[in-house]
Amino acid sequence: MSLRVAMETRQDVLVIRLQGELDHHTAEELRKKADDLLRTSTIRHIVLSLADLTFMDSSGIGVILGRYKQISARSGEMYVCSINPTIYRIFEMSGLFKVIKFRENEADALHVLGVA
Amino acid sequence: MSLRVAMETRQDVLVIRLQGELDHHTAEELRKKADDLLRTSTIRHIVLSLADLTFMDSSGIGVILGRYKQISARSGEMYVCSINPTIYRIFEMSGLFKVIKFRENEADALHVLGVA
Amino acid sequence: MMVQRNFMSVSFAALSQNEAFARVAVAAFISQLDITMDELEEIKTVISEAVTNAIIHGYDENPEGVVQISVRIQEDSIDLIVEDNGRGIEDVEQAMQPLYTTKPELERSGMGFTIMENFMDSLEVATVVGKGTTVRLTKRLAFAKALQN
Amino acid sequence: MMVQRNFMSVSFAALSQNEAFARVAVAAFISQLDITMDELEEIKTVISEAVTNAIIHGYDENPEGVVQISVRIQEDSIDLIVEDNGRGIEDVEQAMQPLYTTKPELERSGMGFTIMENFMDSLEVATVVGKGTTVRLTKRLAFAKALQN
Ligand SMILES: Nc1ncnc2c1ncn2[C@@H]1O[C@H](COP(=O)(O)OP(=O)(O)O)[C@@H](O)[C@H]1O
Ligand SMILES: Nc1ncnc2c1ncn2[C@@H]1O[C@H](COP(=O)(O)OP(=O)(O)O)[C@@H](O)[C@H]1O
Repeated sequence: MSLRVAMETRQDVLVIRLQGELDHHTAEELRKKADDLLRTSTIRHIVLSLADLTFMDSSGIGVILGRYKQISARSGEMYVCSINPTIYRIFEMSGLFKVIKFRENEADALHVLGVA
Repeated sequence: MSLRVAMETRQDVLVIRLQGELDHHTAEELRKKADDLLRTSTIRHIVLSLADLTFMDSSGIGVILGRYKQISARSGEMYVCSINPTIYRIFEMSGLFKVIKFRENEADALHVLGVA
Repeated sequence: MMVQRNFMSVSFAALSQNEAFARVAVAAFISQLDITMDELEEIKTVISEAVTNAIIHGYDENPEGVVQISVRIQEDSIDLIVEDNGRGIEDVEQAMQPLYTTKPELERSGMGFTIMENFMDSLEVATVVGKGTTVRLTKRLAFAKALQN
Repeated sequence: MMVQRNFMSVSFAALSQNEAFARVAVAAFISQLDITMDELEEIKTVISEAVTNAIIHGYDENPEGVVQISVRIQEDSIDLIVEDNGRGIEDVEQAMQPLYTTKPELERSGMGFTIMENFMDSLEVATVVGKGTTVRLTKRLAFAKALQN
């Protein structure tokens, strides 16, 4: 019933792996952890790896879009991968796939960004 | 959140394996299954195997004592084994161990009854 | 399939940690139905949306506020009601627009109502400014839809 | 440890399938605390006892009856209240005796109140014949007990 946020940097790519449930309550932790790192580093791209994310609502959309705006200002890109079907529909409904690129899995996304 | 009742007969011994939660709601199923078998068979002893019973309240005490009375009228014995700590305390509080014999595991109980 | 009519209602403090509790309570209650995993996930999502709105928008995260959820199981559907006694909504039509939010500074996405509409079969909002908001949601269940076809 | 005061209250139809729901709802709510597995199991058990009593004894299993549970998280303890508007108890002292039951024909064991007393730190029963019964239970939590020692 809570969220675990694991982060790994590979050159200018930040991989964020989420496990558990992303809602209004847990979004704060993700926001803080990601922003702390983005502030002090030269990260340009983000890969969101959601294989173990079991729940997400529109608070998740908000926090993801917020991070997207930051890296987009650095002309970086955001990739998202391994999404469960209900969460996929929420991404679709929100038009997130217009700005965030979907890849089947993390390896694919890292490969495209040249840090596989 | 429900109960699975598996029964196996070995000569005059009925082994009842419970999985899940035994409360007022699920006790009915155990009562019915056990009584259907006791009515038509020459069962004398019962071994209650509770390794996979995750919850039991005093409704469980009631249904167990009811079956005990039936086999006790046939001068049979009841054994119970593999009880989790909270359920063990409920057995103790209710004085069940005065009439029902505790064994660490099913193999022990079956051994004592000569049907291992 | 025979479905026994059943209901429950739960109230709790407007604290964000209760959002997860609300989802678990509703999911535990409706799991007595012959419901698909997708339906369960959709219902958990809409409960989360409506409860979060009550906490953030209705009560401005004041933990003195109380959120109430009612769940009624009918023969072929589930009725959900999420209520708060908070600030209410001035313009409901505007509030329901995708991407519309009055709290962009909190990184709200404005997608809550859109998700509720998409995941449920009906959505009704009754609200009085200064009094509170009641969101009614209904979902017809797949097994019931199948029986009718 | 800082514990945020929090409360929830849940009502539901007096149907036996709601006994498991009641346990899950209470467990989900209190799991936000730093509580041991044993404490959680004990609380689930006493909720099950009190709710079952409301359904069987309070309402004679009439599903029109409504059972209400309130849970309040205090700094060092959990307060539980289980209420029904059923038949009430004529002689509470007698009812609390181990092995005493008015429904032996249903294979009740008469151990409900004894288990509640043993698993909790306090138990109070308020009842009016023809009006209903309120059971108040308190549990001081191990982490709080440890702090005091
Ligand atoms: N329970 C409520 N009380 C007051 N205002 C609400 C409530 N629910 C929704 N609103 C209003 O409707 C708007 C849109 O809600 P929603 O679509 O869920 O998006 P978001 O929560 O991301 O803002 C909110 O920004 C708020 O102004
Ligand atoms: N909510 C209630 N309403 C009416 N009577 C009750 C209630 N709870 C308990 N009682 C009475 O107290 C007796 C003892 O209860 P308990 O110790 O839980 O044992 P049991 O449920 O096995 O009978 C019951 O048999 C019943 O007569």
